[in-house]
Amino acid sequence: MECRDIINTLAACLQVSGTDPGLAQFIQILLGVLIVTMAPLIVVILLIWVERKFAARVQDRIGPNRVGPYGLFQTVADALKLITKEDITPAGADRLIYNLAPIVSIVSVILIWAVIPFSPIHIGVDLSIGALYFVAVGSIGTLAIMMAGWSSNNKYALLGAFRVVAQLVSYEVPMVFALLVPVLIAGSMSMQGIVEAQRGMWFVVLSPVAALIFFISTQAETGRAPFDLIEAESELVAGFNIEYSGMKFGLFFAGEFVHVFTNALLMAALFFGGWVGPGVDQIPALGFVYIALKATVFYLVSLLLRSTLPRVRIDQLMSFNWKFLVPVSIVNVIVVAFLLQVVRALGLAPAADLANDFIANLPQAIVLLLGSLVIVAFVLQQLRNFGRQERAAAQTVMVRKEDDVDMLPAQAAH
Amino acid sequence: MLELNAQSIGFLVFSVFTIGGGLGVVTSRNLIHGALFLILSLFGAAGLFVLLSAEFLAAVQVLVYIGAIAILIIFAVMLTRSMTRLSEVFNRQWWLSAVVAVGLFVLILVGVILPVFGGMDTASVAPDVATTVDLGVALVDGNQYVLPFEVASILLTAAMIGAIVIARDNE
Amino acid sequence: MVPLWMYLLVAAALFCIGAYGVLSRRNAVAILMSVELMLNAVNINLIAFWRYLTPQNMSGQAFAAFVFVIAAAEAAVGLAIIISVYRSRRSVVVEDVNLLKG
Amino acid sequence: MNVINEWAFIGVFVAIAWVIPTLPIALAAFVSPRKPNAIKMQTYECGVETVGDTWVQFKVQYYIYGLVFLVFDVEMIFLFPWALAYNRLDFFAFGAGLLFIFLLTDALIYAWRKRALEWV
Repeated sequence: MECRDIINTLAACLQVSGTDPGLAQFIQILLGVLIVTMAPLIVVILLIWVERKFAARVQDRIGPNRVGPYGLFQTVADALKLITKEDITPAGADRLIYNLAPIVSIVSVILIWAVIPFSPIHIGVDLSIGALYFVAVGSIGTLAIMMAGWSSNNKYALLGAFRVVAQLVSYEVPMVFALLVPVLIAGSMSMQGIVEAQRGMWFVVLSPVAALIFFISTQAETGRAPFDLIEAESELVAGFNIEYSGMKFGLFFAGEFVHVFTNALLMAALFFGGWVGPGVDQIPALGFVYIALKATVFYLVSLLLRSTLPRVRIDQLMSFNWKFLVPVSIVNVIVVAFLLQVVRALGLAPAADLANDFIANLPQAIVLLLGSLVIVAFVLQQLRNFGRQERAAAQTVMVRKEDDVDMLPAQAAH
Repeated sequence: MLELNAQSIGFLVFSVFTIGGGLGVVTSRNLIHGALFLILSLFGAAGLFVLLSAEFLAAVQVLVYIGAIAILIIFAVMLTRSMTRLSEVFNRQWWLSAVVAVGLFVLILVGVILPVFGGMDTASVAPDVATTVDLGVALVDGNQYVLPFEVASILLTAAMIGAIVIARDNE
Repeated sequence: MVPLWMYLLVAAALFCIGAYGVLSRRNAVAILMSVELMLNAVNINLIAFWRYLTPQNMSGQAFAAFVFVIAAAEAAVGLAIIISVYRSRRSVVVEDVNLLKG
Repeated sequence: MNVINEWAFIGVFVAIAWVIPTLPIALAAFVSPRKPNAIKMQTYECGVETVGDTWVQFKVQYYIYGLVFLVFDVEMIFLFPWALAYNRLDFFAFGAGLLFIFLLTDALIYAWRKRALEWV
């Protein structure tokens, strides 16, 4: 290893100046870690402002505009407020777990940032199992909610936690199936490998169905509208975090905000080419701009969804997942796998030396895209039939379904 | 003695997690604490997997055990209200069990570990290992694991159907 | 690298702790968690032997993957049985579940 | 960076990621007022006095969802290596994967037919 530039070969540079090799390596790792862990926390301060402004504009309000120019410092003021608020631990709470839960919740999100590729050379660490890593650490967040709900010693918190956990684990299934598609096409689980494989063609072209399912299920994973049963105020008072106050409550929210943007980044990296863009090989730093632009688009779409759509009912939420998303995602994986074999058998796959060429990727892309369109057409047909049946049934039976009556704790405990 | 580097430090830390978590599981009165100790133990084991270059299995360990099995256990604890009303944690033969467990440990120590005990020479261990891609190839290779691969699927199907039949109340 | 016997020692300790839990706990869920510990000890052993003895061959990892399947199936069905028993007997203490005793 | 270094990065990352969110909580513990009283510490349940034990019994449906999720999660142990190696596999491997997914879809269809996926 030689000392080229200070950021990527810091250890080598330190060794040149006479530091112990082991220590030099450690310092390099520590610095990298600090940069990557700080990034989401700095970004979140901006994100909260963006979110509030955006939601306000959608709803024809002004949004924060008092603290600093355009209300930019509102988040700082809020953070100060949260820190100085009294922190209440309810009687009978399990103190250790109660305090640990918000930390675990935000840690599970921050850990995802370790494998997000920002440019050809800037990535926390390019694990060979990166795609599985982020699903695995993401699933720790579920645990945090369970811990929070249980340790609060509150019926509504526990009930909310149960619901949320059921929602999160359910939507993880289609998410992972959608994630299989990029792995299948790229033949790699490392995040850089997946992004590199999109130099010729973005995966969203090859499998728009997978991209859509991934987007919907990650949206549900964050617990944002229309899937915000986490904060179903009308039924659960406030859900699993009802007993939390002050900074601990703030951490749950910060975690949620970071999670939304993290999902947008993952969406950009997995399906929209990540840092791929013109001139990125000459100036790697351009990768930051490309991925940030792409991620911002998804972030804004998800904000738009949040501020416009109404909340779904929990039975609809579960039916939508298990009877729609999961079957479609399974069929999608099978179709993509089948078409990849067909493409290879027909010799339409791009040659190894032309993998980065747009034209060489076209035949494969067209075949796979047609497969996706067939899936979409079939699904739409099925939905139309289903809708017709539902309307027919609704006309004969004009009885409205009771909403979740059995969910009240009084009745749940017989 | 053990050379102090990133690997050995990691090994010590993860061993403490694994065994400490295990002790927590068998001794804790509160079952939710027990489940969280189980998670700690499994997390430590995932760390050991990483040190043994089985990264894929480490990720799977976190995904399946911590993300799914632990959640299922917590659900079951809640569904059965097992935390309350149980005054005695251990049964009457607990001392006998302890004797059996220690005896088992001694047996393993003498039979399996003693023959290789004290050897610190790891130079002969191959540095490069098979990757997850090889695992994928082996799983669907007609001469290797394709049959267990399908049987695993049947087992999971059977387990899921069986568990649904058992767990639902048919009132 | 850490020598093989250290991994075996950790796995053996974990296995015996699990065995103790299975034999001595009264609560069925706790017994199930102890079984998970034992399966996990098996996995550590499998992977340690794979790494040190046959790292070029996938068999160790493949076996460990199948152990995962067994562990998951065991947890799923075992917990379902516990829930079912609780429903009929209002108890998860294994000594109370003696339906099959003559 | 070699493999162990990569994971050393993750190890340090986990450690630091725990420290950072702990800092504001610790800071808040010093800065914020603390005047607990019995009413304030009460469990907040719609302003009404808490009735009975918190550990009320829950419906088994939660467990069923967790169960189906577990099965699909375990399936990923096999499907990810399969997908990873897919570029160098032939139609036989596709068939094996198809059969594997198909067998599990059976379980899903069973659950669907038995109305085990309904939120009742």
